[in-house]
Amino acid sequence: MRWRRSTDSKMFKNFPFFPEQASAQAAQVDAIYFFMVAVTAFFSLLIAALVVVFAIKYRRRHDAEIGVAIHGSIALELLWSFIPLVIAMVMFGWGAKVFFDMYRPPAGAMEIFVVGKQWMWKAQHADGMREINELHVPVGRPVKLIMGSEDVIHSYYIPAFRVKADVIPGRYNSLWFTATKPGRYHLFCAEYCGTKHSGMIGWVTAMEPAEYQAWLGGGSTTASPIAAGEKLFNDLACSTCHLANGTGRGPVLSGIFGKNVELQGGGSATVDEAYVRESIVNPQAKIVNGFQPIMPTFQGLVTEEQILQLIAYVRSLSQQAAGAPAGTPGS
Amino acid sequence: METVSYLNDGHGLKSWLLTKDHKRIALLYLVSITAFFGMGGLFAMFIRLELLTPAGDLLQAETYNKMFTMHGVVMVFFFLIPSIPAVLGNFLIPIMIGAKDLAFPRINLISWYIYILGGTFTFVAALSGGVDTGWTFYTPYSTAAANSHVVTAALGIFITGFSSILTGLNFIVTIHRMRAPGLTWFRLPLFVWAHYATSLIMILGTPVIAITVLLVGAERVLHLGFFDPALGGDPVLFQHLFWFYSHPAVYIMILPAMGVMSEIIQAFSRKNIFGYTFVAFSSLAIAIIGFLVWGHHLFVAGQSVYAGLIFSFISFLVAIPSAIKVFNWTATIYKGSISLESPMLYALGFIGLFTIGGLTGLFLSTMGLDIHMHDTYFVVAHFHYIMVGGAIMGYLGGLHYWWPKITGRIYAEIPARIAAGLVFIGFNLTFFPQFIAGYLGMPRRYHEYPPELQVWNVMSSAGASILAVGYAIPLFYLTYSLFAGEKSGADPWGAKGLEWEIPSPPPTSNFEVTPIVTHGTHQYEPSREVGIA
Amino acid sequence: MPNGHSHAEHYPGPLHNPPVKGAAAGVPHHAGHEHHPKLQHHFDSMDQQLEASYLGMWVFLVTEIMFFGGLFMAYLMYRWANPSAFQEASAHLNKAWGAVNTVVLIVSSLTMAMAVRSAQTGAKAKTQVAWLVATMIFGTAFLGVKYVEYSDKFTHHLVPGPHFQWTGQYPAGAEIFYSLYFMMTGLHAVHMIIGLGIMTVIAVMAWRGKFDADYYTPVEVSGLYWHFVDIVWIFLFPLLYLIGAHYGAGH
Amino acid sequence: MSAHIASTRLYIFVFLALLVGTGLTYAAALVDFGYANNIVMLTIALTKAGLVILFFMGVRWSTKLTWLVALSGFFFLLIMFGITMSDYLSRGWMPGSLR
Repeated sequence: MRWRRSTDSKMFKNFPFFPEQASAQAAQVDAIYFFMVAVTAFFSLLIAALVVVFAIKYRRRHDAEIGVAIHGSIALELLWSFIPLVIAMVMFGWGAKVFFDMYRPPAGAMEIFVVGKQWMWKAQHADGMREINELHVPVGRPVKLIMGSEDVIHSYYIPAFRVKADVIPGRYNSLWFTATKPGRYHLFCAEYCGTKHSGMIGWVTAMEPAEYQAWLGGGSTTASPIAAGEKLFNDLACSTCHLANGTGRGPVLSGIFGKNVELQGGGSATVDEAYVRESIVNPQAKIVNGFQPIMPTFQGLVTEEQILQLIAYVRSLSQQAAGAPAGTPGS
Repeated sequence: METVSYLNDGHGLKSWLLTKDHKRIALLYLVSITAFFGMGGLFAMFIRLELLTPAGDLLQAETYNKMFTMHGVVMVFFFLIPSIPAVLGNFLIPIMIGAKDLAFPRINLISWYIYILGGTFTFVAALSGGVDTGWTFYTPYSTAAANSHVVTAALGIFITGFSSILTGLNFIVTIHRMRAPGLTWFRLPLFVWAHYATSLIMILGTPVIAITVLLVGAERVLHLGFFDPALGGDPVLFQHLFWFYSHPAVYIMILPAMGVMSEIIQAFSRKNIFGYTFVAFSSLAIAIIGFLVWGHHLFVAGQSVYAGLIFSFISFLVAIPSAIKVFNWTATIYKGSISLESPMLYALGFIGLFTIGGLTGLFLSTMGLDIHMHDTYFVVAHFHYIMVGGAIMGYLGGLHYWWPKITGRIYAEIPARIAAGLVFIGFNLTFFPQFIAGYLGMPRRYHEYPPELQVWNVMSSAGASILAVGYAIPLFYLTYSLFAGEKSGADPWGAKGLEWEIPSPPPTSNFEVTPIVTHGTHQYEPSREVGIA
Repeated sequence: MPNGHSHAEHYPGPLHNPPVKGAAAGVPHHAGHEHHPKLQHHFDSMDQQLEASYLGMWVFLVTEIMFFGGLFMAYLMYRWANPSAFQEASAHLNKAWGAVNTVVLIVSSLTMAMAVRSAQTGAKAKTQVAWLVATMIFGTAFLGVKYVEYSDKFTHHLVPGPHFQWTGQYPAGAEIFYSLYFMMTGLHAVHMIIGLGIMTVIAVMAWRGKFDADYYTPVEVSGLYWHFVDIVWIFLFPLLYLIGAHYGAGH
Repeated sequence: MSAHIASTRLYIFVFLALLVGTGLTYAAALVDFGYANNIVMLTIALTKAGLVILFFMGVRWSTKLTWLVALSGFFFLLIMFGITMSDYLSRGWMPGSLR
């Protein structure tokens, strides 16, 4: 939108009408918004005008006056059922398409782990860089957030990107976006989560890719999630059963991420983030066929962040096998 | 000697507190919901004062959270849901169908006591420190994290639910079994149709919220695992169960108001409703389809995108019967004999506000758009356009329209028109800016907010003060009319319907003889030979 | 159809008279009817009164369906999510006690039906009371069995909460199962207790000879409630007790 | 409502049918039909509930309205079950997305 206000314009600084468009999705969302605003304005004004005109034109002239006997019209009823229906279906289809686009992450999106807890947002980048209540992302590159919560439901919301997803304890949720405009944008928690809900906010900084690389290099980097996960894998003695050569008491983990496994008692499960998480905290729930239910639960022994690191490691085992190191920055 | 009416047939507190007369019970409700409206309004005032500035400088964060929670709980469960059905519906349904009372007068009184008992629990919860979960009681916050009086408040809601169930049950049985001879379904006033549809939701939906808050209580107190992931539960299941009731509950609030609108618009246009059967069936359609759309509250809550698709689709369908109503009301005014007395001002205001409220609901049913708007002030503005711009305008319009029937007195018209105007202006100034703040990304339930959003919040708070004045004025002139109002005849408006054929205020048994109905109750034209335009 | 027309049957007069509308004309109340002492003032006839009560109870039962429905919804979802855990947990319930209680409730439903029938046929007060008391005895027996089962769960630490202990494979799923078990059977038991209270009142009324072939509405509508509670159990029994019957087979 | 008075024999017959149903469902549970156990179990339970509703509760001889009311309860129950489960069953269908 070329006519849209410039962010620097002094006059509108404190009188904003419209949020910044800073992601590839934002324009799509705003297009529906403008369409619907137009429809709403049209029908509201139409009804208001008719009501006002009728109320004046047919005002009561004398006390005993009664209205003209009109009981209805099937044709009109059908007309004003059909036209709204058509408009509604356009809105439905358009909205659904945008929604699906916004929830189907492109392959090769850069992944960042996010953990919400009362009342802060923790993020960890693929190379191990961590930040709290901040998120730095490169411009022009799809970024996928894999999000979990340590306590109650939160919701990760970046208005300038028009994205939002609830962050739910006990499972993962994701959202993705491609930032298009460098800048600093609000980050909000949108799901009420307790006393300092309105303090669970921060900033998302979109940077040129080169700056982003510099930023990654500049901070005090801890071990990457994959490396941290590998260390945990050994420290927690997962490696004593999940042997790589197939002779262990647990299933071989390399090459299984994203695949289907046969379960004991019938059925199958896709090995994804949710399944790996469940297997760590509630290992008896879905046993792979041919194995004994002997794995103890690690619930309470590992934090949400550590589970995410373990998942990153397990996933990396499959990516090495496939020879496609996706999900690392700069690839 | 004064004529005997339900008002002077028995004196003293006991004759009121033990009455089985539906008209007196309606007045018991009128007094109690007005008290709760005042209470909810007070909480709203604190919210709007706090939000005058971006910083959280008036209230502690926790106090603020309790304010919006109590505002929601009180307004939803103790004002909006009982408002029109329990006051106007209770008073008018038996009269409109030519019956002497509801089918179960004793249950009717019991349901008022249940309402008061539930209200007491909620009141105690508020006084003893409040509850801070939001009126939605989302788990696991409400069961595992919140450190406030969740159980007391939940119990209040659980108990009050039975009041709503019993009222709905009474209406359904009454409408089926107590109609006067000849009063067939398609001769029923649209107000009765609307209440029939409302009652369906009350009996089908309310039990589900009852069991849901019971499970929340059991999880919180007994640590039974239902919704908390730490206990193996799924918090999204709570949201399904909660909205299975709480979305249709919005229709409990708006359908009776739509019924009131149909009555007022006919009366002040002196004209039959345009498309009676469409208006009547659209009430039923809204009630039934309304049960299939709850998942549009869960688009970003981790619900499957495919389930979201179904919910979005059906949400668009439920908009059609609402659109039909709006168009039919507008067409009813066409070539009417329009008189802009205060009830009609509320009615015309309702049409405008409900149109905006309904259309902005479509924004939120649009999946791609809802990602951005979910849980922002856009949602807050939308549902206030429905609940305040719709339901409360309907309630006030109805109260003014039937006030002469209820009390036998005429209120002062000039202040009534001023109040109606102030409510309309104040309402729009309060809530329209919230649409803009919402699209800018201001999340709801925020105690502090980014400074650039202040201008919209100041407007909103300013509007709220006008709205408060608009709501306060009727208290004075309506009360004044009780003592000094001119006596109204049986039919001060020249309106049609069985209720206008009996004296004002009505005698205790409503009708001396059971009326026999031979044509629609709202026949305005002198001749019955009318064609279809 | 029970709509406005059905009233016409009670007003043979007006339909043949010139039609009039409004309060100005009409029929005096109860025209052509003897006043039954049990007829409340706002009803026109005993039939209308009975129909209203009967419909009222059915509508109430619909709310009960939805009330238990929320719990069944939770059961359905968690069973789908934890199929093996539910089987394992269910295997620890006593199938025999469940079956005995099912039979006990079915018998009580039969005696309840007979109680209504004895009122409908105008049987002696003693006969009516006998059937009602039989119903109450079986109802109490049901609660007695429930008490035995509950105490067993307490001693074996099968009550969810801090003291819950599970030695099987699926502690998390089992805890959800037992949460649902206690909530469902507990609410069902509360309904039984309310039912026993209602039956006591009805039995006293029957003893005083209140019911005859012309007036038996209270017996009939409380019977509906009793049968409904029975139906809930008909579903609870297999869903809670029987799904684990062959757990472990084939594993 | 014209009260229909059922015969004692009918009640006894229904009672016996219910006992048989209970026995059947118990016996069927002991046999491992795999997934079909659920179907057998629910079919028997629905039949038993149907018998109680039709005869003990007298819906068999009631007005259409009573039928409608009774069925509407189950209808809305199915709506709640069906649509809620449609969410759970279709989670994870979208590749790459976590829902």
